[in-house]
Amino acid sequence: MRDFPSPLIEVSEMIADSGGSSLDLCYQCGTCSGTCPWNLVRDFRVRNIISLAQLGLEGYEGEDLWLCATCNACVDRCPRGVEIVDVIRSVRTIITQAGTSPKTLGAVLGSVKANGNPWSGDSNARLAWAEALQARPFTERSEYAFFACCTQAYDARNVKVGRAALKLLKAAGVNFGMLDGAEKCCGDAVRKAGGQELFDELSDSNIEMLDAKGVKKMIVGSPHCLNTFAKEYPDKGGRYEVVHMASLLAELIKSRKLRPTRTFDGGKVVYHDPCYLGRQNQVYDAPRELLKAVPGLELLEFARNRQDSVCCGGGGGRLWMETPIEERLAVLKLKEAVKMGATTLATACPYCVSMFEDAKTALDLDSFRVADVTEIIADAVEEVRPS
Amino acid sequence: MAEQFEPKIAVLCCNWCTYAGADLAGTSRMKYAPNVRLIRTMCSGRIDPSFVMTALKDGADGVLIAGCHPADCHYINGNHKTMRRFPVLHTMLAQFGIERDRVRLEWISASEGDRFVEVANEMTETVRKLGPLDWKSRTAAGNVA
Amino acid sequence: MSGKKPQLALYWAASCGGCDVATLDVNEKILDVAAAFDIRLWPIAMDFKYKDIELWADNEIDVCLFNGAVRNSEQLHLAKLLRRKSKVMVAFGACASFGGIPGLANLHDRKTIFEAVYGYTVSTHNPDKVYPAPKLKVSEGELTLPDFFDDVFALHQVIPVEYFVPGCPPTPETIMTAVGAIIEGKLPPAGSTIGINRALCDECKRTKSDKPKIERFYRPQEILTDPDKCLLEQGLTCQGSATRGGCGALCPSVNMPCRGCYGPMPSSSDAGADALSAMASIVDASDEKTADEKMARLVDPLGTFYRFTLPVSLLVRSPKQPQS
Amino acid sequence: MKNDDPRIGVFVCHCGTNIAGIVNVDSVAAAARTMPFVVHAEEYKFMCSDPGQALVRDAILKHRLNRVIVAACSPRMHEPTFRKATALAGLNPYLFEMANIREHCSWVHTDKVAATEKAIDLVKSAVAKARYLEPLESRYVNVEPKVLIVGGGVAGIQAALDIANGGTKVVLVERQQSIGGRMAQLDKTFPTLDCSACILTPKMVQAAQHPNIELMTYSEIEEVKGYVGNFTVRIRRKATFIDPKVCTACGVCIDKCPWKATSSFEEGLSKRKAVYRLFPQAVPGIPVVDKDACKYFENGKCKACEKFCEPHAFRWDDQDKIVEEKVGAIIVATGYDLIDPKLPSQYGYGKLKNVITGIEFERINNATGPTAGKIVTKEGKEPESVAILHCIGSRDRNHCEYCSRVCCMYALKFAHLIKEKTKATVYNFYIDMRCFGKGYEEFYHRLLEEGVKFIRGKAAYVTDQALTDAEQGKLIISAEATTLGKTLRVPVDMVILANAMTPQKDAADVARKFGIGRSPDGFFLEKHPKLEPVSTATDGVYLAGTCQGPKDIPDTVAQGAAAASVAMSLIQRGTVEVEAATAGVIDDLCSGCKICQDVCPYSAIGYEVDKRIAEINASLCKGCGTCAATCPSSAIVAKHFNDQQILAQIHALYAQEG
Repeated sequence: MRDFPSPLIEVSEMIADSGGSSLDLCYQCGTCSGTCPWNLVRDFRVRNIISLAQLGLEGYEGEDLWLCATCNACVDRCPRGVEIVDVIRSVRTIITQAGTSPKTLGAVLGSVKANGNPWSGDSNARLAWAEALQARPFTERSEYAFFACCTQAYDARNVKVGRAALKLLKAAGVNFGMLDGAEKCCGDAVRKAGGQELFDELSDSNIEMLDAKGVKKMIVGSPHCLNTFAKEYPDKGGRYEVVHMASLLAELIKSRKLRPTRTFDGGKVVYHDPCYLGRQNQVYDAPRELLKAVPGLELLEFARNRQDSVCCGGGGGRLWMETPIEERLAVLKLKEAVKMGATTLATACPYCVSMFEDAKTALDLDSFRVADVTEIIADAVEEVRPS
Repeated sequence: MAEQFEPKIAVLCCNWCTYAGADLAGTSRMKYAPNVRLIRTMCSGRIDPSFVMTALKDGADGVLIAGCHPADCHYINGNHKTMRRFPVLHTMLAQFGIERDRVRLEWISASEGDRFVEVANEMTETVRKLGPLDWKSRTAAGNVA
Repeated sequence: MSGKKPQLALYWAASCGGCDVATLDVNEKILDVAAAFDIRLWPIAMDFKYKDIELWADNEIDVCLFNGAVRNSEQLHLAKLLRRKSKVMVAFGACASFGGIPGLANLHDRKTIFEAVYGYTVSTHNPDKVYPAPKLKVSEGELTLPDFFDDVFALHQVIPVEYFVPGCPPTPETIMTAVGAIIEGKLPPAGSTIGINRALCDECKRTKSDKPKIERFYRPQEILTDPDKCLLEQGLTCQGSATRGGCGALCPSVNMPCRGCYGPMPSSSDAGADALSAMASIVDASDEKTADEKMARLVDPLGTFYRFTLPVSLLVRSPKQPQS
Repeated sequence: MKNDDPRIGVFVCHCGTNIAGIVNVDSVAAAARTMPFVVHAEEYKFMCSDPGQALVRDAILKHRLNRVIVAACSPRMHEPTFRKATALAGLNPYLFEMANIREHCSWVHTDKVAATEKAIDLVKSAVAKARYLEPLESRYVNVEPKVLIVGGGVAGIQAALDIANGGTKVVLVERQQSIGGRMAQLDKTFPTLDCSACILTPKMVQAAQHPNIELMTYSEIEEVKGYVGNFTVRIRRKATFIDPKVCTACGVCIDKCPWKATSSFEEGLSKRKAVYRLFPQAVPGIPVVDKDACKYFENGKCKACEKFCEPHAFRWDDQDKIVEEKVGAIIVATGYDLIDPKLPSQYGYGKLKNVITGIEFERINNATGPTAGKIVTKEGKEPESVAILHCIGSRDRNHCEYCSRVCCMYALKFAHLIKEKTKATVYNFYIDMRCFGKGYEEFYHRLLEEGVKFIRGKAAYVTDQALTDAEQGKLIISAEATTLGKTLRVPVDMVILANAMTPQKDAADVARKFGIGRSPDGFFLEKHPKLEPVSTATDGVYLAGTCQGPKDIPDTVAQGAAAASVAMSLIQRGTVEVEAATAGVIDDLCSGCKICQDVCPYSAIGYEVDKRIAEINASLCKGCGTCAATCPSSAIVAKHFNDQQILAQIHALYAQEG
C-alpha cells in the first residue's frame, strides 16, 4: 500500500510558535504566489509552503523555502494579514536549528559568528574603510552614531558608498561620530536566513555596546540595518532613533546644508526602490527628491515602482546564494532599465548595489552605471567631489 | 509566587452605546478581564461625579466612565455634559491624590465590542500595576484617642 | 427645671473666633439672649477652668453652641465633656458643621503640616528642627501639649450632635432663628439643620437666563461683573445653586461668588460633586479640546468645591503618608 | 404596596449552557438567597421560555414578591419580556430588574470561578437597586399615520408601494432627480437574466402615480427630530430651476443645451447636458438644471434651453426649499457605494485604461449606455479575451473584510453576457464561488457549460509589461492557479474588477441624523442580526436594502417589504408607549437656578414663574437623566435611575462587607 501523507499538527504548531502564528489565517487564495516577483523568472509558490506548513506536511522545508528574498510584497497584499515573511523565517529557523540549511548560508552564518560580519572580514579591521577620512569617534556629545553596514565596510564596491556618505556628512556639518569597530552585523540577513540564535547574540552584543556608549540616534546606509534597528531591536530592549542616509540627505538638502550644484553627466537615471526602504519603511519620496535636486538629472521610473517595486533578489540571505543568470531579478530589471533608455540605475541599499553590479557584469553593460543615491549626491556637491 | 492583585473596576456607562458595545462583545464571544462590573444609566450624561467618587470611596480601584462618541449621543448631546465634567473631575480627583489612570473616560459605540474589550483589559492592567486604591483604610482617621 | 432660665454654654474649638464675633453681632439682641439664658460658659467672654465644667452634673446644660472643628486631643476632650454635660448639642458654624476652612488640612497629615509650618515656610526659623511634642520633660516635671491629629473632624464625626447651624460665620439672622427656635422650643427633629432647605439661588436677587451658559471661567479679580446678572453665568464659580440658603445671598449681593459656607443641600450626597457637575455641565463646549481648555480655567477645583466641607465630603481627605 | 418592606425574588437563567456552562448557576441562586430582602431564589434552564415566564408569575403570587430580578441575558434583549411577565402577575413592570450574566459575564469570561463571582456581584447589584425601585406609569402617544422612506432605490420603492397599497401615506425622499437607484444602472439581473430596467421601471412609475405616495426627488433630509410615532423631518428640496407643474417633460431643452458635464449615472463613461434627465426612463421625467455645469450661472448668458421651452417652465430664481413633514415611522434605504477601484492599486485601475469596474461594465453592456450595448475595449474593438477579477477589495483585511455577496453572481452574469455578445474567452479569477441563492448554483453550472474558464486563485496584479511576444499589447494578469499549484500570467484585452460594495460615503452622517448604529464594516446596524433584521437602535426607524449590508436584488426587495410590514404594524397600532422613566422635580428643593434648562437636549424643562422652580414636561422628556446629574440642589430625580438606586448598586458592588 502506498504511503499516505498525514498532517503533523505538532510541526505546524512548532512553526506557529517560532513566530509564524499568522499562518492559520491563510485561505489559500494564492495572492502571495501571484505577487511574488520570483514568478517573473521561475515558479515559486509561496502559498504552497504556507499550505504545507498549516498541516505540517512534508515539502514545506524544500529548496523553494530558501528562495524568498523577504521583499514583503506578498505580505503587503495578503488579504488575510498573514505575515508570510515571518512564517518563512520561522520555518527557516527550525530547519537551521536542525542543521539542514543550505551550505552557502551555513558558511555565511559561520563568518558572522566568527567575525561579526558575513564577508569573512577581519573583525579588527571593521573601520579600515573609513580611516583615510578621519571621521571623529562617537562621544557623548555626538548627536548621531554612524553605523556602517558590514557590506559597506568590507565589500569593495560598497565601501565607496560608505566613504561618499562620510564626506557628505562632514560637508554638511552633521554632528556625528564613528563607532569604535566593536559593532557587529545588525543581524537582518542572519535572522531572515534562519539564524535566530545568532541574531539574538548579535543584537544583544550591539545593544550592550550602543547603550554603553550612550547612542540615541544612528545613521545607517543600509535599509536592512534601518529596519532591524527600528523594528526588531526594540523587542530586545534596544531603542534608537534610526535614520537612513537617503532620508537624512533629503533633509540636509531641504535645509540647504548641502547644495548639489554640479550638473549630472550620467544620462537618464532610473530609481530602484529597495524593498526594506520602500515597502518595509515607506521611504519612497526622499531618494527621489534627492535625485531631482541634482541639476540636469532626468529621473525615470520602472513600470512597477514604489509599493509595487520588484525586488533585486538580494534580501533574506539571497545575496550569498547562487542564482542562475536567467533567473536573476536584478538582470530582468536591468534589462527593463536599458530598454527604457536609462544609463544609470540608482538605488539606496548595499545589497541592491551588489546585485545590480553583478547583473551589469552578467549582461556585459560596461557603460551602464549602478550607483547609490549617496554617490550621486556626493558627485553633485562641490565641496565633496575631489577636483 | 504572590497572588496577583485583581483590581475592581467600576464601569459607569450609557445604555445605548457602551452597554450595547459590551453586549456586542458578549454576542461576539470576545474575552476580557472579569474585573469590570457595569452599572447602567440611560445616558452618560446621567453619571453624577458623586457616583465616581462613591465607587472609589467604597472600594473600587478604578472607574471607567463611558458613553457614546461625542457626536453620536442617543440623547442628542447628553454625553457633552459628561465630556465637560470629566476634565475638572479628573483634575480634582488628582488633587485628592488619586492617580489619573484610575479614572478614565472613553467613548465606545454600540458597534465597538472590540474597543470595549480593549479598554476593559487595558484598564484592568493599568490599575493592576497601580495596585489597590484601598481608599477607606488609606484615609481612615488614625491617631484619635 | 421650670422657672429656671435655660442653661447655655458656648465653646470654640478649631475656629477663627468669627462665630463668637458673629454671636456678638446680633447687637442688642444679645440682651435678649442674656435675658433668656443663663450663660454658663463662653471662653471669649468669660474665664473658666476645665475642672469647673467637670464638676457640672451630666445634662446640666440645656444647650451647648459648639463652634470650630475638632483637630486635637484637647478639643476632642472638651467636645466629649460638653456632650456629657449638655442636653442639646449644636454644631455652630461651618467648622463645627462640616470641618470648615480648617478641614482643608485634610489634604495633608500631621507630618506634612508640621514639616511645612515648623520646617520650610518662609517665615520659619527652626534650624534645630524642633517639632511640637505632646510631652516634654523639664526639670520641673512633664509638660504636655494637646495631641495634634492627622484629621480634622466636624463635630458630629466625634460626638452625637442634635442640630446644625451652618455658616462662616452664621449670619445674625441665622443665629436668631436658631436661638428663637430654642427659646420657643420649636425645634425640628434631631439631626436637622436649623435653616432653610432651598439653595441660595432662591434668595439671590440676580437675574438668571433661561438657558444659562458659562462662556469661560474667571477668578473674581479678573472680571468686573454685571451687578444684576447671575454671577455663575458671568464665569465666576458661584456655588449658590449647590449651597443651602439662609444667608440671604450675602456674598453675591456684594459681587462675590458664593463659596458654599452654608454647606450642601439636604438631599445631597456631596456638595463638591454637586457644584462641579452643575458648573461643568453648562460650560459652552461641544468638543473635547474646548472642554479641556475651558475647564482648565477653573483653578483649584478641590479648594473651590470643598472649601468648607472637605471632612464631610465623600472622599473626606487625601491619603496619609505612610508613617515611618 | 410599601417601599419599606421589599420582598425580592431572584430567577437565575441557565440559558442552556450559554450561562450554565461557565457560571455556576446554583451558587448564584444560593448566594442570592442570602442577599438582603431576597425571599425567594431559583434557577431555571430558559427563563425567557413560556414555562420560565410562568415561573416568575407563579412565584410572585406564591411568595408575595414585590420586586423581581431575572439574572439572564442583556436587558436590551429580554427586559420587555420579563416586564410583561411581571405585569401579568399584577405587579408594576418597573419593579422588575435584570442582571446581565450572559453578554457581560458567561460569554466574555473563561475562568469559571471568576465568572461565577462576577455573576453573583451583578445579582447583588440588581438586588440592591431593586430594593429602591418604584412603580411607574406607562404613557402612550398617538402615532402619526405617515411613513418617511429615505432612498428611492428598489428597496425604498418596494417599501413605499407595500405601505401605500396598505392605505398609509408615504413620503419617498430621493437624493437624485430620479428614483431607481443602483438597479436602474444595471443591465441584466442574475440568474434569470431579466432586463433590470424592464422589471424596475413599472414599479417606478407605479410609485410615482400612487395616490398615497408623495415623491420628493432631488431632495435630502436635513434634520430629524422627535421619537417613535412622532418624528418631525425637515427635507431640503433642491432647486431644479424648472417648474414641475408646468414642464411637460418633452426634453427639447436637453437637446438644445450646448453645455456638457460628466454623467455620474454612466459612471463617467459619457457626458450629459447641463439640463438633463438622469437616464431616459427617469421618474419623474422632468429634467433639472445642473447649476455647476450651466453657463448661465457662470456668466449670466445663454438660456438656450429656455428659448425653446414652449410651456415656459424655467424658473431661474428657483431656491432650495425646506419642507417639514410629520411622520410616525422612518425607513432608511440609502443603498451602497463601491470601493474606489484605485485603492487596491495593484490592478492598475485609472492607469490601465481597459481595466474597468463591474458597474462600468453594466453601463457598457446596456443598450442605453455609452456604447449602446456593445462590449468593446477603449479602443473600440471587441475583446478577444476578458478577465473578471473577483474579490477586489472585499474579503481583504487591507480594505473591506467582509464578502460583498453579489460579486460572484454578477461575475457569472458578465461572463454569460460576454459569451453571448462576443467570441471572447472569459476568465474568472476567484477565491471561492459563492452561489448561495435560489437558482444560483444552477447558473454557475450553466456557465461551466458555456465554456467560461474558472481559475481558482485571486488575481495578484494586472500589468501591461509584457515578458513575451504573446503578451505584447495585452493586459496581463498574474495569479496562481491554486488547484494546480502553478503561477500563471494570463494575457487579456479587458479586465473587469468586481470591486467591493461599501457603505455610502455619508453613512456616518446619515446614521447620526437618524440615530442608527453602524457595524464595524460601516454599514447600518440592525437591532438584532437574526431576529430584528430591519429594526434599529432607534424605535420607529427601520432599515431596508444595502445600507444594512451587501445584498442582491431579491434580498433587497425582501427587506424592503419586511421594513414596510414593521412600519405598517407601528402605524396600525395607532399608539406607542413612551418613556415612563422620566425626570421629576422635587419642588421643595428646587431653587430655580435654571441650570437644568440648559442641559436638557429636548427643551423639556421649563420654569414655573409663580413658584420660581423648574418644571418638567413629561411628554418631551426622554429620560436620559442628564438633568438629575447636573442639578446642584439634588432637586431632580431621574426615575428608575435615581441616586439612591445607583448608589445602592455601587455600594453593593464595592463597599466592604459589614
